[in-house]
Amino acid sequence: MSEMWINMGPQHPMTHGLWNLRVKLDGEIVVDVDPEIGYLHRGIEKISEDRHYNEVITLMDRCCYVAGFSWEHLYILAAEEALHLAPPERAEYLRVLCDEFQRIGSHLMWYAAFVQDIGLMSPFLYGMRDRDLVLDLYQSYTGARMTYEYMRVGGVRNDLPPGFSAEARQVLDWLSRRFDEYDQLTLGSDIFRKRCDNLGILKANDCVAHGVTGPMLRSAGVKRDLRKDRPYSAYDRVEFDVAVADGADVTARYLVRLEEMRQAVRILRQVLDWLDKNPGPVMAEELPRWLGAPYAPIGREGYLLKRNFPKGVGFSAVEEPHGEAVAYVVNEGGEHPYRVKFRSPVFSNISAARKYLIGYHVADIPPIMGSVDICIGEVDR
Amino acid sequence: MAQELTATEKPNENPILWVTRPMATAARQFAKSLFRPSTIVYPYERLEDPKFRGRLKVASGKPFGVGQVWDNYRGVHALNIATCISCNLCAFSCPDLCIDMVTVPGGDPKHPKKCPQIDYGKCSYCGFCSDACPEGCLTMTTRYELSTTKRSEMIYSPQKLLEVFQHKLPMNPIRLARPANEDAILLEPLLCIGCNACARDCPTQCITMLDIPKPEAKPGEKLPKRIWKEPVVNDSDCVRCGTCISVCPKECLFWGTRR
Amino acid sequence: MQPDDLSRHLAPILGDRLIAVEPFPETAGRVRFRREGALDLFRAMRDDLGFRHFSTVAGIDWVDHREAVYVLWSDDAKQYVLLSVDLPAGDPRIESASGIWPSANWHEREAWEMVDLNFDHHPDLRHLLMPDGYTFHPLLRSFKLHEPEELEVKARHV
Amino acid sequence: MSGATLFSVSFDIGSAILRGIASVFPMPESGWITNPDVILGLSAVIFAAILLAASMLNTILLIWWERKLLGRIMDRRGAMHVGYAGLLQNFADGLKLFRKNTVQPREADSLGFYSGPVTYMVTSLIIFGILPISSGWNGGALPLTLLLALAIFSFAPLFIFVSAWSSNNKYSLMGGMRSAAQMIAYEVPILLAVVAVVIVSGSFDLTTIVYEQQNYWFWGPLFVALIVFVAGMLAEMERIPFDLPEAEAELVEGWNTEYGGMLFAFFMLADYLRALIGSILVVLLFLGGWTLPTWVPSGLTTFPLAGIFWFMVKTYAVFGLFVWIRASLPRVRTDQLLRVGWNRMIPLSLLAVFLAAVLVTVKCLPVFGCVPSAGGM
Amino acid sequence: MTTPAAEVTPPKSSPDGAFRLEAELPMVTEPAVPFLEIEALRAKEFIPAAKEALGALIAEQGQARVIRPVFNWAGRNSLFPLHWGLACCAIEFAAAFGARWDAERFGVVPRSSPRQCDLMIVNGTVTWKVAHKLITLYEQMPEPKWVIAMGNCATGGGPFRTAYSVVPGVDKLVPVDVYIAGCPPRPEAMLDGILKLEELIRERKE
Repeated sequence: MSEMWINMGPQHPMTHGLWNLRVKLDGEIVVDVDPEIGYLHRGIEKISEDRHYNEVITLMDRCCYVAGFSWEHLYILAAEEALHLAPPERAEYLRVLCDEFQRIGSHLMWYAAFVQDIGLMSPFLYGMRDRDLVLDLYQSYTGARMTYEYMRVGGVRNDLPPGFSAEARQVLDWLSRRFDEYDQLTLGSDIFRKRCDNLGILKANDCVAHGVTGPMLRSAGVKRDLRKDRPYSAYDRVEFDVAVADGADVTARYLVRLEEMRQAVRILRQVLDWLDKNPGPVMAEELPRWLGAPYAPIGREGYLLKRNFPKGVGFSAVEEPHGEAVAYVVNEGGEHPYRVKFRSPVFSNISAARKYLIGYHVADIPPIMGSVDICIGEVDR
Repeated sequence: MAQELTATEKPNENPILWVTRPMATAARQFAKSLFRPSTIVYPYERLEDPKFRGRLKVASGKPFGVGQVWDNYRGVHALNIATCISCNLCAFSCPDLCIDMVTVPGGDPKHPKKCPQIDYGKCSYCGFCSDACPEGCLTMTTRYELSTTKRSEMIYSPQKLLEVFQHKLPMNPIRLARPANEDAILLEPLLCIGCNACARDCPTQCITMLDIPKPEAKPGEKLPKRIWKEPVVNDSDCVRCGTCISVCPKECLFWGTRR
Repeated sequence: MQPDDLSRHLAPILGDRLIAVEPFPETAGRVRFRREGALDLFRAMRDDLGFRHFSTVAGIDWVDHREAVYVLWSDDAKQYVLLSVDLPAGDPRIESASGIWPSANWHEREAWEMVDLNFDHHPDLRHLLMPDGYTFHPLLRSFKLHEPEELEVKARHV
Repeated sequence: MSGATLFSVSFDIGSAILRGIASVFPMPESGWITNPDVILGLSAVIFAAILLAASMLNTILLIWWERKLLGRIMDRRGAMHVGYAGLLQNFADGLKLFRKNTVQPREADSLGFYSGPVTYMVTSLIIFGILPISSGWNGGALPLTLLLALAIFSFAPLFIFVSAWSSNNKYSLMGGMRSAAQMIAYEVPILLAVVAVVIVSGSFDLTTIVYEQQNYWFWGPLFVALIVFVAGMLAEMERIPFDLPEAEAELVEGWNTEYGGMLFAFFMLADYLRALIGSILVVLLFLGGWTLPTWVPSGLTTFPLAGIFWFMVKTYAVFGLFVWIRASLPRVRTDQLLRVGWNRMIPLSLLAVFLAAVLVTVKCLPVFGCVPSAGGM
Repeated sequence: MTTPAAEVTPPKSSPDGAFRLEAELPMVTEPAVPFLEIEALRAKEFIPAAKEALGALIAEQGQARVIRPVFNWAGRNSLFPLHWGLACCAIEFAAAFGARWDAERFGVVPRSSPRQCDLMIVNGTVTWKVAHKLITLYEQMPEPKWVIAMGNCATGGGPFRTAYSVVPGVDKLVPVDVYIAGCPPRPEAMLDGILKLEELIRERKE
């Protein structure tokens, strides 16, 4: 059979979202690929310009729907820098708590989707089941499972409910036992190793050149983690290791993500200890009136007097579960941000698809793309 | 830090038979879930039932739900029309513009009572409105089943929200404290014409019009044409809704810090 | 790495094409340059200063002119740096960075699509997020959003 | 071994019907009705109908069994709201698919598109006519039942490929090609493993093979052959880990991507028919068919239709093993599958044949017989 | 200065006793419904359906009227949704097929090929770029078919309805049978929508 182009997407079980991978096949071998995105472009950056600073948070949850907390955190850091505010320390710890729980939740979602790509059926259910426990924890203090609206400019919305810490610890114990079970189901099976070893190799040089970040980069042996290299919030006050592997293949990415979940459990235990000991305010004291969140009558109609508020530019970068996310917020003194720009890690990771897909079999596309951990919401924004 | 690189090496275990270990794990799970899988039989069992609340039971291998998951879940709003003061704050704070203030019976003809009508086809359940509600009359409940066959049934009028309130569902217990350095309504006296619009429309009736002395007209100077009254805002009653600012014809009220 | 280090290193290379290096919190600094020096600056950043990771390029429409902000990261210094260049609104052209950093390819496509920055010598400057044939540049300030036409539904219980 | 057989039952039904007709309409020229040939013909039809109904019922039950078992392994419940414990779920599925429109894609080859699923289904059904279920409960008592069954069983790739090619879809085509390659690759080891059984039992007749297992079931002495046979059957049945033709992750639904409605139901049914046949073959060749070991209490083997009961229990247990494998193993890749097929399975099956020959020559079979059985039911 | 921070204040007086603090709650034991009983819970629904069919047979003696309830029973109990994920709601869609909610209990099994589906759950924002693909997929599904608009984006554009690239409501593209509000709806809410659709199919008259 001669070479042929096939469209994998936008509706295809492999995509885990809404994008299109055009694949040129020679028999079963991939000769060329052309990823095509934009099917979920919702104009978040544009809508943000019409929204109040705190209202952008609702968009951030929906921007990356498996890592809402991380994107809230990203935006909040940039907005606070643009508005010259600083959160109290307890809020910083609470944000780290959110981030790390989100990392576990996102990686569990990834695990569930990834094992389905290589045909494992039951671990999908196990991953979703354990993820639901983490979501229950989110719900117990934010009030929602996926769209939290929890962080605010200048702090967080509310403190943890009583008894949260004990429950969170139970969930962490349960999860850390489950991680070993996951390993049994995947690494313990020879078929998995045969499928995933030496698959989708993207070496460190290519990773850096193509802007690939996150677990994909760390699986190539590059020890870059913004939580360590450029600590934000309370990350400089907790102990953890950066998970690195050196295979640069699908198995290595699997290992890195599993190790990150274990490290997240470790961080969370420290953070919970700190939160138990140090009660305090969770919202900054000196907030401008219209940022004093809950009671802010937001000047939709334009009759609120514009006040002279110092201009500023905010820049932040966080280590999202998928990789390095960057936000750039321009404050021109109004109630709305003048310009919001986000950098999504998966955006770059997909753009390098030509580097790690060509030469493999068509059956290898799902595991490789699964190991990239695609969240198309943040790619298209 | 004991280790620098944590996951450097792939565990290179040699499986005895290439299927045994995952199959053993699956069998273990099968044995656990044979008589009681972690499924919740939804229409008959509900997570918000008291029997699923309380402490987590993951230790027994039956993850069923965590603690007080449901008390602050953000579902459908409940509106207590009786205590609503028509301050518009919910509609202002809504990021999705899904709240309309509609007239409900009960107000006097001059000041019709307006209560929120919420379009659940637009609402993003962020809770900003219930956070903004100064009287606590608009809260979010744990009700989440909202499927309809008509788009129009998604718009909940105040009466329907009142029905939700009367069901007495668990409501979001988290109330946010008001910021201590909240701005107050300030007056630019030179612009004010004493028209009483702010006092008339204030939902909390915290504005009173006080008489001010009419100054003597100096020769050659014309006194401004106005009523010689001035609004005085009672800060402790004010909910900072901004209605007075919006109705002021002369734009003489503004936000500021009271010294 | 401090702004002074940056300017000390960049001034001989760029000359008057370097406007200033401003301090920027939590980064190595913010390099303002003229667009004629783009390629030299990029090359210097990557090869000499070790900023090998191209993070993103943000296009900002200031109505009278446009601004492109490049975000780079160095694994050695463990720092970000921002490169900012002003482009005239009538002719927002700048040299493409995708020859220096391959990852700039998609980011520049997006910037062209959204803010209408034209990248010279870009290998593949076509629509990325919007469908082909879309003629607007949505993130320009002149592009306004509006509420979709109201549904003809009314609440039943009013 | 006495009592009713399948054919005697259908013969009784047929003759009763005809005699009834003859007694109700006592016409002089109606003597042909009770002619033995007519009775025989009618009973053959009834026989076929019973077989069809039984195989269909079993297939549907098999799907239910798989769904429930998979559900439990996955820590959930599976279908449970339709009928008692979801027993009617698959009837609902079937009825719904029967009612749905069938869409033929433009530029699809209608002959292949429609004939593919039907022939796939029919060839799978034919095999049921020759499989013995209990002593006397089989259709054709041919001397070469085993060979015939395997021959018909291996028709399938042809029809799959025809229907895949006809539906004019790239995913279907790739799935069809994979299916053909994989089935052909695994035919050889399966046949060689069967040869081992044939060497030991000395017969191609399935009934004889079962009776040869009265003293010891073959799974002990022929363990290597069992492994090869089960692996090959997994590939033939296209189940995880060898479900490449339908690999959901990359080929949307494999070769039945373009099929909906009743044709899809045919594919689904035929798949599970083949799974049922595979399980039955494993039971017949290696697990002693309908016989039980002698040490079990005699009450367990003497109730009516005990043979069929135990046969079904074994079949469903073997299928449960397939489900267990499906729930816990990932899918292999095409080249790996073929490599395993040609490089591992064929040598392994040759080894099995060699071992069987050695065992027969040395006459040490009872030593390995794990379940001594005096048979006789 | 007093703290302006947000605080968790438990409700001062529970107006109706609906609030219960954690300490008062009973410990969760096993769910009360026994094992076999819970499996049989909805089996009872089949009996009315069968009765309905029989009653129609006796009353009407018309073939179509007899068969329709049976097929409606079959159709509503085996809804195969299209397996695709658009946006946030797709995650909750997946969670509904997870272990905790297990939509397969109702016979809902996602299929990847539109030819084998009879239910399209539009679980997320529909952009103009994907609109014609959505219509194609809808047209590829064989009759009878249904559409559920899951979540606010599919219902009316949700928070993104003002955006330049978003279709404000999937009902502008395909006919929608059931809307599920929520952002995103909980998995229970999705199941509730499917049950509502089953009620629709039960009264189907064609």
